[in-house]
Amino acid sequence: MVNTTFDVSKISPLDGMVPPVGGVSLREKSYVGKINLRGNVESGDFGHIVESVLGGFVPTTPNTVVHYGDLTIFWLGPDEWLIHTPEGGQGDLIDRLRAALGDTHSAVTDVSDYFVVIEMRGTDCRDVLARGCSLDFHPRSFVADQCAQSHFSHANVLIHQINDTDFDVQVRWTYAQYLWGFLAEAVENMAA
Amino acid sequence: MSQSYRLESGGKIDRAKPLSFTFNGKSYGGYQGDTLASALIANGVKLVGRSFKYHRPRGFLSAGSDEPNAVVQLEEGAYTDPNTRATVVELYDGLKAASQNCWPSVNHDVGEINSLFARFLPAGFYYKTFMWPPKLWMWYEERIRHAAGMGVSPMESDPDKYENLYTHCDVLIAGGGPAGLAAALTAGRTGARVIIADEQDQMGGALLSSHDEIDGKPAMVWVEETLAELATMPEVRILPRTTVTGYYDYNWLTALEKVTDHKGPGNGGDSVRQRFWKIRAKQVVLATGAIERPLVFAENDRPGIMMASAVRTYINRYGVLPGKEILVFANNDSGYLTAIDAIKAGARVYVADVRANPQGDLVKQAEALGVKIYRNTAITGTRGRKAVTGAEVMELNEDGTDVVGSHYSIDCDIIAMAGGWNPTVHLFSQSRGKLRWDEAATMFVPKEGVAINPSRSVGCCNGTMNLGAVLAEGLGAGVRAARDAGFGDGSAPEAPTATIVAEEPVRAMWEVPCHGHKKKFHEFQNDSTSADLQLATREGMLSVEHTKRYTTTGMGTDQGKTSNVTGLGIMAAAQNRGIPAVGTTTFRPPYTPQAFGAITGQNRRELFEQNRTTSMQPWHESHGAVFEDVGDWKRPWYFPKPGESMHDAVQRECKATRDGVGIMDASTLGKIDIQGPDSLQLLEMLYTNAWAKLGIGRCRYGVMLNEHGMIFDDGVTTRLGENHFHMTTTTGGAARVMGWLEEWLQTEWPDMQVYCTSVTEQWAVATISGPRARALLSELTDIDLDVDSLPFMGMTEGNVAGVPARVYRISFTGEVAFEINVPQAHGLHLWETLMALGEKYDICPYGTETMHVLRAEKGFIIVGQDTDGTCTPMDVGMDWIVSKKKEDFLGKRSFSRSDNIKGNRKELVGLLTEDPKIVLPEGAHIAAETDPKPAMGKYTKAAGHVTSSYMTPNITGPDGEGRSIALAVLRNGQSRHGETITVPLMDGRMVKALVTEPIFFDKEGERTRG
Amino acid sequence: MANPKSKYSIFSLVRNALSYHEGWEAQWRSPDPKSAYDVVIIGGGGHGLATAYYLAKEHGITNVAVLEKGWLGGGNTGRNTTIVRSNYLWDESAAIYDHAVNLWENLSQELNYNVMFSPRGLLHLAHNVHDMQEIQRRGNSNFMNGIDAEMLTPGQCQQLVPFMNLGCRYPVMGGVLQRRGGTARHDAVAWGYARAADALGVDIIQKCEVTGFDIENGVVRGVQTTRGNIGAGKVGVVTAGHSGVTAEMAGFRLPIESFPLQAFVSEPMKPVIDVVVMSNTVHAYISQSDKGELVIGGSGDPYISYSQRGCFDQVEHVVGPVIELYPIFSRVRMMRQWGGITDVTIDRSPVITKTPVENMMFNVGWGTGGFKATPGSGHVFAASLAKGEMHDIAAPFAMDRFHTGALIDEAAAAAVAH
Amino acid sequence: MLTIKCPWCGDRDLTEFAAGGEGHIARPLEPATQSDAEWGDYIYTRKNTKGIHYERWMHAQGCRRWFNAVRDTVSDEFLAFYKTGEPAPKVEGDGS
Ligand SMILES: Cc1cc2nc3c(=O)[nH]c(=O)nc-3n(C[C@H](O)[C@H](O)[C@H](O)COP(=O)(O)OP(=O)(O)OC[C@H]3O[C@@H](n4cnc5c(N)ncnc54)[C@H](O)[C@@H]3O)c2cc1C
Ligand SMILES: NC(=O)c1ccc[n+]([C@@H]2O[C@H](COP(=O)([O-])OP(=O)(O)OC[C@H]3O[C@@H](n4cnc5c(N)ncnc54)[C@H](O)[C@@H]3O)[C@@H](O)[C@H]2O)c1
Ligand SMILES: Cc1cc2nc3c(=O)[nH]c(=O)nc-3n(C[C@H](O)[C@H](O)[C@H](O)COP(=O)(O)O)c2cc1C
Ligand SMILES: [Zn+2]
Repeated sequence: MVNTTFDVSKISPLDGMVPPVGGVSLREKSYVGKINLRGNVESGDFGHIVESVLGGFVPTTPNTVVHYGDLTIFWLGPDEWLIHTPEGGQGDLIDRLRAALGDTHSAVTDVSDYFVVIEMRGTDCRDVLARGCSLDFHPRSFVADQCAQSHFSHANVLIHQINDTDFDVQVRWTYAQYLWGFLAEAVENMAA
Repeated sequence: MSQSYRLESGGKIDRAKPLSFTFNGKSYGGYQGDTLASALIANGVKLVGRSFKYHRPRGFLSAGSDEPNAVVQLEEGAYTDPNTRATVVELYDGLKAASQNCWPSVNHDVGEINSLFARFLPAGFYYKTFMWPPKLWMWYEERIRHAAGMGVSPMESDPDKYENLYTHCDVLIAGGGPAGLAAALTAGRTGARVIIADEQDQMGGALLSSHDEIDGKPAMVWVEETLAELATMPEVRILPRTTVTGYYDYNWLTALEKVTDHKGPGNGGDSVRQRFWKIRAKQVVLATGAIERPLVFAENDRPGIMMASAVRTYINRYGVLPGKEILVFANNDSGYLTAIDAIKAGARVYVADVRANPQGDLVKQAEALGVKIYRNTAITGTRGRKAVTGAEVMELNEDGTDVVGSHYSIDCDIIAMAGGWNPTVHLFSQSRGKLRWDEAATMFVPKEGVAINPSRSVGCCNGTMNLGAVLAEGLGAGVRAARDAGFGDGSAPEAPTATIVAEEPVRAMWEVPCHGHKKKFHEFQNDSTSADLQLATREGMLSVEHTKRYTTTGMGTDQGKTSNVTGLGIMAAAQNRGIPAVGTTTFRPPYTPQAFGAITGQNRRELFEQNRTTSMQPWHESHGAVFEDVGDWKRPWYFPKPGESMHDAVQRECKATRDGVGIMDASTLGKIDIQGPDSLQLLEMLYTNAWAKLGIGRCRYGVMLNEHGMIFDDGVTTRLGENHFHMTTTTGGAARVMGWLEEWLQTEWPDMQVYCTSVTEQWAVATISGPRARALLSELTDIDLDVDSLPFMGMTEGNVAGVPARVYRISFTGEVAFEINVPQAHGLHLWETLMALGEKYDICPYGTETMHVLRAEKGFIIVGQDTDGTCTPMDVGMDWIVSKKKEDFLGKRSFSRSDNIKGNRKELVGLLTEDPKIVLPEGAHIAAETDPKPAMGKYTKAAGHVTSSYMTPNITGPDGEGRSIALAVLRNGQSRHGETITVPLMDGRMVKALVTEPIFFDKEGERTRG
Repeated sequence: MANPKSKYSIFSLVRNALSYHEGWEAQWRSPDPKSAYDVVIIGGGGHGLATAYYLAKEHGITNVAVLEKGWLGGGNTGRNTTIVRSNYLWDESAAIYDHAVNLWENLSQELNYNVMFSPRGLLHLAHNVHDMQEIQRRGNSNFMNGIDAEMLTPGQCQQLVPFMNLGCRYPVMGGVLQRRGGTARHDAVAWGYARAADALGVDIIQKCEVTGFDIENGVVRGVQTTRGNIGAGKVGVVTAGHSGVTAEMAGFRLPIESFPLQAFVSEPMKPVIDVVVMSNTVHAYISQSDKGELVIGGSGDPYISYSQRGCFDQVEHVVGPVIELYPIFSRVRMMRQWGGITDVTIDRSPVITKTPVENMMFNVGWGTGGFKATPGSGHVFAASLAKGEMHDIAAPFAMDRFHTGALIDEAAAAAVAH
Repeated sequence: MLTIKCPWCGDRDLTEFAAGGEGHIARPLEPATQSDAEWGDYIYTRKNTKGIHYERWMHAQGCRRWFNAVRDTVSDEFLAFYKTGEPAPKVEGDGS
């Protein structure tokens, strides 16, 4: 007998993590939809088909981010992008992308739960990031809507600068607690 | 007055802030601004420690990080720091320090007996003796080890925190003396990002100890003004108490900042103790100054024999006059600066100068102040056991190779050595820069750097000694470095005017002659003397590197900052060649020793490395799982019930799964999503078996080989669509396989139209297994689970527990099994639902151990356990998985290499011990012969080894209870089924076992397919 | 021509002390090269010097030159972490390394030079189930080969190193101890062999870089060097980090790449750790030298380089685990850090081999772990050179194994081989 | 610490990259026709050049692309970076 009334729950690895007290606040941006998109924008129709679905062209400048409506699109590689959608929006968008792309060589993959996004807010974000990441976050080198994949100590991360001060850091699910712990300690050490 | 050597006034100490501290248990007073060294000197303490080899009494040599002698054990217990240079420890209230390398005390050190035998302990003596009788060496060694070493290791965990961080800048300046500050100023003004670091607590470098003037004002006024201007520049970072320790390639440097050391243990609040900087600089300016050289004369190691510049620093910076009667021993003019300041501070001062007839400005000034000067004079011996009390001097012959005439004595309590200067070229050399020997100045100076490490050396570290020139060089280097980093036009402002004194040339005298065989030390910490260097030469150690290692010159905690160049001079003379021909030893990081804890920074304890866990982890934890480390994952190993041992738990889990239903968290398996028209072609190359006929919604097992033909991973891949596959890998192999795919696709087969995306964490996987698995699953899905709709090795999509899922009928246990994949965020929900609904089926959660037992019953291999990187699929009995039809796949060609086809390979078999209760240890070896009582060591060729071994309740022995089973690799094993072999165990037991095929349970596989 | 040397002993030390050590002779001469030698050994590291010594001592071939481009022992012999052990997995490796340990045990007396071989025990730690399987397999393999191995519980590991943090991130699950393993003084090994070889008439020629070979019809006739051409009846190449370069000169290539390997020492301290501890999973190994420094190493840099330095991230990778396992060393300071060039084969076993060139043999590819083999390697290589046929123990390490597939894969089962 | 220029992401720290060893080694098109020696050389034998070395890197913690580089293995100076598939540039000092 099939039980149909499941009380479906979701969890995040960051549930219950204690935010640090200091110059940067940490918060999880829960359940963002995430799609990994692969294709060749240099030949064939891929770029324009995707453009028609997303409402704009995927970013082709390495390590940049564009926004179309409620979608945010990150450059990950010359033929690879990440799309953030509002919670739950990924399913529909995947369907639409796949339908539009048809036989065009491409890959559209749901990675919503593969990654977790941590929002870092506050004036000390750059200094906190410097405690684990070898990139140069100086305003002359790293600006709003720039992104970069790198490592934060042992964790692979995708770092996105939101505005003059704030950053989002995306990390694999199983590294999220480690990264949070590291960021939190950095914030607290700086505050001490 | 307790601080009887303290001057009434002067110095940069704060007399309003008295501090108290203890040394060797005795209390002393000092002031804020003192170092431990200056405070001890103020209190008349001269004897601080004992030397490494001869345990000779040693005092203070320097006033900085070049100190080889005054090395103490700082603090106690968890906070203790061995080998700490007293000259760089900022004094704080309550400081505790003690002498090292002495017993029972520094005053009465039993080890001093070595000094009596010093004659028998020349360089390298231990290579020549302690060989007979051979048995005694380990006894001698223990004595040697106890005599050696210096400080004592902490024996408790370090209570302090550290952090390390990355930073980037346009111009990094190492050294905050006049050269560095000038460079910072002009670089900073261009708007470039500048970091200036100095190891001392205050910027100013040599100016902190001098009476120089800049633009007619005291030089420190210029320093204050410069710092004030720098403070207004937002892009300039000033880092005092920060030593640039390493200069690595591509202008990547490390620096250690002492954040709270100066406050004393436990007083840093929540702050980190030290901060380790990893700096990427576009341009580097080295302004590290120069280190004064000692003179190598007879008995020059007694406490009270110091560097002249250090004496001056103690007077001018710390307000301490180290002695009442000071004999300056000089070969150049800078010793006279000390003489002048000392006589002004009230000491009686003499100078012995090895130069024939020095008449420079400073000499005259000193003479005018009443300093008695002995020209053309050498010190030929000293007096005083625990502190110097006097010196013998004699006249030098014309070429300075000998002393002549009669000697006379000078009473003194300090001898201040001024032997010339060594530019601090350490960092430059670490950057692969080449040095040039400047014969006139008798110093190594930077010659040329290398392209990948652009730097400029300025000031004393560049051999520029005159303050005006130092400032000009600094100002110029700052703007030019900024320009090369993209800021400003490189034009420098005019340099301010500064004190200029005309100096006369130095007279190099690497070894000061004397009569008789007195010890002349060039390397104080390790007790290396000029005689040792000469002995090394005599013994054929002609390379500077040999001499270094034979005499241990420069191998102490100071790395020879004071000793190396004088050592070279003595070697050059012994070998009859010039110093450049001798060359230097290699400069290596760190510039000064740095705590391991600081290098590690935050990467310790919880943050040492990630603990990867799945979304079901909260349940596992709350249900008492014991975890196993698999790569960086923590996986449930078994789920003991209260009172159960591991064995009990595993037997219960094994049985419950075969009899009912077991559940395990399989989320950690690697998962790769593969899309594109050439996906199939890719799989055909990666796997040994054929994939073309795999239908949509069907799964297939495959093994992957490297090009050596050896198995390196395995897993099940499922066809989701015409051109869409879902690949699984082992938990530990996930990243490797993903990398493997990408490498081939991007570099060898770029025309293949395939994209691979890792989805490991996207999916949480609960595997339910056992005869009641289907019934359970049917309660939470409307997917048709009927054998025909979802057969073994089939996959379907649908809702499970209310969430979209993929259900794979894959089995690693040999039971009907469903691998239920749901998005990770729903993993816990899925698991809890299964557990709740499974209650009535007696569902049993099991861990990796039970999984291993169950798969072994079925003879399924674990890559990395039953294989080891030397196994082909044929070796593990999987000929069936190797396509004979495919022309090519990765690794195929290697099968036909001569060693692979020669036969006699090890092959996977099953083993059943004669005694069913004996579980063979994994790793035990199988004897090649069947001698019933073989001796250890006899089987130089073992015939194979046990790869997996377990007790299982599911296969019964003669007594109707469970028995042991094992998998093994055995030479020609596939043709040896039915044979009995012997496994000699390390405990001496000989275990007999029957060779079987490697499958023990449900050989026909009916249960799996059911 | 032999060069009799006065014996080293406590008596000679005392005797010389009376003459203020003016009487000691050179430990080895610095001769100019002769026009030709029966055997030319290229590479004055431990292995090359040992080869020359055993050629003279055991095979009576004394017309031998060792050519060293820099200073003898200045290659990896002078920069390694000095771990000696023979508990290797495969029979072929066990045979050669144990042959070496047997020679180590009397080497000081044999050479009349105290090489400070210190069999203080070598402990391998296991940090997970896979490690446990690995050390058990290796321990059993050693047991079968007559090599001492003791399996230890975590508690027994703790007894050996009381301050070890058993419960660290990768908890210590057990260990395997080889009591006959330990350390030796690296420099003394080079010097001791050099002195003893010199005494038997071997010419040790430093600052003499081989830049090419004279090969006629596939037979080597001599070597070209920075100090002129030197004729050679036979040539033994023992050039560690530069094995690729020397092979290229001889016209062939090897399955070898040269990677930086770094190590470092702490400041000296009174004895605190009495065994050598290796930990493959977390890639760190540690011992304490007789002088008192902690001697620490880890895994190599991943790119080839001939610069005798590496990148700092490798240092960080080693320091982290050291502090995790031994938290008491957090305040202890690193005193010096350096690098060497290790010639690494795919199966982490050496290449001791005849070559396409007649009368030329190579003994290279010892990678990150050949110090411990020095006496054994020199011994079997000398025999091979003398007889023109590979010694039984050396034979499996021939370079044709990379064509036949008969690798001796020490990398396959264990992660590192130091 | 080497700085490596990913053709897409620009200068990054060595720590973001995986080293791929010698570059431009093509897998034999027909392995079956290779002798044991040829095959062995393809899998195991490397130039191991002291001097100018053509090699592969992968931006492992960045865009995950493979690319090629030319480096002097003595000075560790990178002389060129180029994308996979592009011909190797000729650099000064390369005798080969
Ligand atoms: C950091 C580090 C740690 C290590 N730790 C250990 C350890 O703990 N245990 C262990 O067993 N092993 C260890 N090893 C490995 C070990 O050091 C080496 O395997 C071993 O020392 C090699 O000895 P060798 O005599 O063959 O080579 P080397 O000592 O390197 O001698 C080779 C010599 O050949 C010379 N040469 C090269 N080319 C020419 C030429 N063209 N002409 C003339 N001369 C030439 C070189 O200058 C060099 O002196 C370590 C290595 C390193 C770098
Ligand atoms: N009469 C002489 O022969 C003579 C000799 C020496 C110095 N001087 C005078 O000394 C001054 C030299 O100025 P300068 O700026 O070249 O040198 P400096 O000695 O004034 O400054 C060098 C600074 O670098 C710091 N330092 C050294 N190594 C460091 C490292 N690795 N990390 C961080 N900091 C480090 C030192 O603590 C010091 O403060 C001039 O005034 C000069 O006249 C004269
Ligand atoms: C086992 C061992 C112990 C060492 N101990 C010391 C030491 O006590 N002091 C020191 O300065 N260097 C020590 N070194 C390092 C050497 O000084 C030197 O760095 C190393 O031999 C490499 O040579 P290089 O730096 O000249 O290239 C030691 C090296 C080894 C291999
Ligand atoms: Zn990139």
